[in-house]
Amino acid sequence: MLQLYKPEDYKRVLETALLAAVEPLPLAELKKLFDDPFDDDTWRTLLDDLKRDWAERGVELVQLASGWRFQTRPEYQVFLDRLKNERPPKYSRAVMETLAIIAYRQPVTRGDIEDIRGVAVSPNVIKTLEGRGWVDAVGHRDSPGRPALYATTRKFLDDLGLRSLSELPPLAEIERMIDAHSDETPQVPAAPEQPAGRDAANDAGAEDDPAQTDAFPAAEQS
Amino acid sequence: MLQLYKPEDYKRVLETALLAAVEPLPLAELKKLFDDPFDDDTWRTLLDDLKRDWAERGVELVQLASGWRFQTRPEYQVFLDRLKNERPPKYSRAVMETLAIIAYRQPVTRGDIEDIRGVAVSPNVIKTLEGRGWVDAVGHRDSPGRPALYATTRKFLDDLGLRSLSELPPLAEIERMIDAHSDETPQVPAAPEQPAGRDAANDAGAEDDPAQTDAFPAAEQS
Amino acid sequence: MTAGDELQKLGAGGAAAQPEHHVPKLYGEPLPALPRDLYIPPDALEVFLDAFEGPLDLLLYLIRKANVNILDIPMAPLTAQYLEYVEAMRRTNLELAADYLLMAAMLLEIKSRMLLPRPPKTETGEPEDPRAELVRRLMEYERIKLAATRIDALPQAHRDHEWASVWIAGKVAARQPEVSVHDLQVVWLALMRQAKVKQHHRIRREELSVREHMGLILRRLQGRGYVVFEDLFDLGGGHAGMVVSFLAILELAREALVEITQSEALAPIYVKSHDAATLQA
Repeated sequence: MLQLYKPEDYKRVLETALLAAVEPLPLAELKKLFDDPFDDDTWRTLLDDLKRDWAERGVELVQLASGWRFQTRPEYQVFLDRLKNERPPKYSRAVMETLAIIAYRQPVTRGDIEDIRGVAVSPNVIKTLEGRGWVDAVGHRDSPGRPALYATTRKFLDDLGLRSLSELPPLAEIERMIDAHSDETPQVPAAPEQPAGRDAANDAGAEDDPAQTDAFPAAEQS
Repeated sequence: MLQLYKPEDYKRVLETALLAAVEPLPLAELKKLFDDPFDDDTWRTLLDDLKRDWAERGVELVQLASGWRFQTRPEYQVFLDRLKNERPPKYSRAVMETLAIIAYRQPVTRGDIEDIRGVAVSPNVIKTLEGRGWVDAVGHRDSPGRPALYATTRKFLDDLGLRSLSELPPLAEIERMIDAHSDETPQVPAAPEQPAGRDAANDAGAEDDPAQTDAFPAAEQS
Repeated sequence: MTAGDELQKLGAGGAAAQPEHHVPKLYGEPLPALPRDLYIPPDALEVFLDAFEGPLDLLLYLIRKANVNILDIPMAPLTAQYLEYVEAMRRTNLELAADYLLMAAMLLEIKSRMLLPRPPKTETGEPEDPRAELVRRLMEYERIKLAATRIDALPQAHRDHEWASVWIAGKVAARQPEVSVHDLQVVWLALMRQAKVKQHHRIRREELSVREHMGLILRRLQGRGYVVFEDLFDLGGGHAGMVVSFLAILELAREALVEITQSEALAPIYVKSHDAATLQA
């Protein structure tokens, strides 16, 4: 068995384990690597040191919600994309707004999401987010129909490089942005830009609402 | 977009792509990374150079039939295994005792081992240790049956992190411990302790001492 | 006059009533530019509608475009303009989500309540503005809308970066039991307890290196016939090493594991293992 003597030796093992890991490794897991019971400060030093070793590389060591992991730097993505056969999904506004509502207002039901967005939420939108492993049902609200309550997952945080929900862009800051915008010019996106980003399939449910045909005459009367 | 000027820059991109790849990348695939049409010799140099960079690490760049990939070195496997949740396999008590006897009393024959353990030693026990490359036959004793003499190997020392057998826990210390114990409570025979950890098949002979059944009636008469 | 013009005029803070050389003001502040026209060609309507996520999104657009304070929405022109869009959509037979019509009804309701005289002040304070609920919803939706773009801007796995995933070479290899020196010590201790009863084996630490060399010498003798005595010494081990090797050879001889021969005094001493002896015999 490989003998570890110097700090360098330990760092090599740590680096190897982190490069080979298929998911982020929490400190408690990393501690299993060695018989020696290092204290947390020593571990911190070891990890910081390793992080520095990779500072000038295309891959970086990051700390995420569920632990430590090596990931490629965004500047290199343009090259990596050339090796990919399929492009990553570009989420529609419906999906991103639903995600934002779940992220900031969790746990929420589909009804809550519809209240905030002012439109029906297609089941596909939630399925898309569940399929990515970013949200899941964490329970049911004790109200008629016992609707499912959705919350974001640890994978959502990991995939977005966040250690906790508190690292989301703060809403207070967003409100300041809104105020700032109000003082200047209208910021609402120019109409022709929008349809390009839309995911037609995800929104189909909302647009095909059968209630629509009934509601139309009512509007005429008003 | 990241600009590539020096060979180092290209190597970084190549390294990043190979570290992120989930399967081996053939040269034809790697060529997609850069707009520059390098000839095969240049590619070979780039890859060999990268391989050298990783020569002292826990991960190595290898060329397989299906392409190039980074993979962990076998010496690091024992550490990676610790991160899996499954419990490590354990050697039976018979194997461990036999190993200890060979380590401390080498060279020894199977008969010597049986003398010390007080039970027959299954050939499988020695085969297990030989299969691990920890013991081997170094000769034969010139006595009836010419039994093989076993000793521990260099691999045994390496695997246990010893530079020589003299680094095994000193026996003088062990004997002091035994003496200390003997002074306190009677240590022999620690019947309840022993059978629990025992390899039943190998030790069956010892537990079925026929003398015991004979002794019983005698005790009743007294 | 279209509802759009009406909203613009209102949004401009009654600028039309002022002499033309006056800078138009909005809520007392000078307006840098007049709000743009809201007219959208009918054939662009579908694309236009498609750009909105629902009635709240459309309303926000109209309000922001008219550059009016969201906390003081001019309900009449806004409602008129909104209804114009809904009507236009209906005329062009666009499929229209019920949510848009529901919003139309809500706007009309707010508008009509605004026309009624305000109820007298209650003990709890100001009576609620009929627009309050709409404003609250619009602001919450705008927050979320911006939050969504902020989240979308965060680096995202597989879009902006990949996970490093080095192949684990030993994945298929069966896992071997781990043995530590401590394990051996524990086992040996237990064995010695038993051995002590039988009054066996007095073993000293020094003997161990001798035993190690016994194995080494046997290994060296393996498959060979007579080996010159001197060749069995490991010169790299220093004096201690020489002594240990010598003791190991003597011990091997005592245990009849090797045969030591010398034809006459001062002649070379040869050592061979009994193993080799029999092989040659």
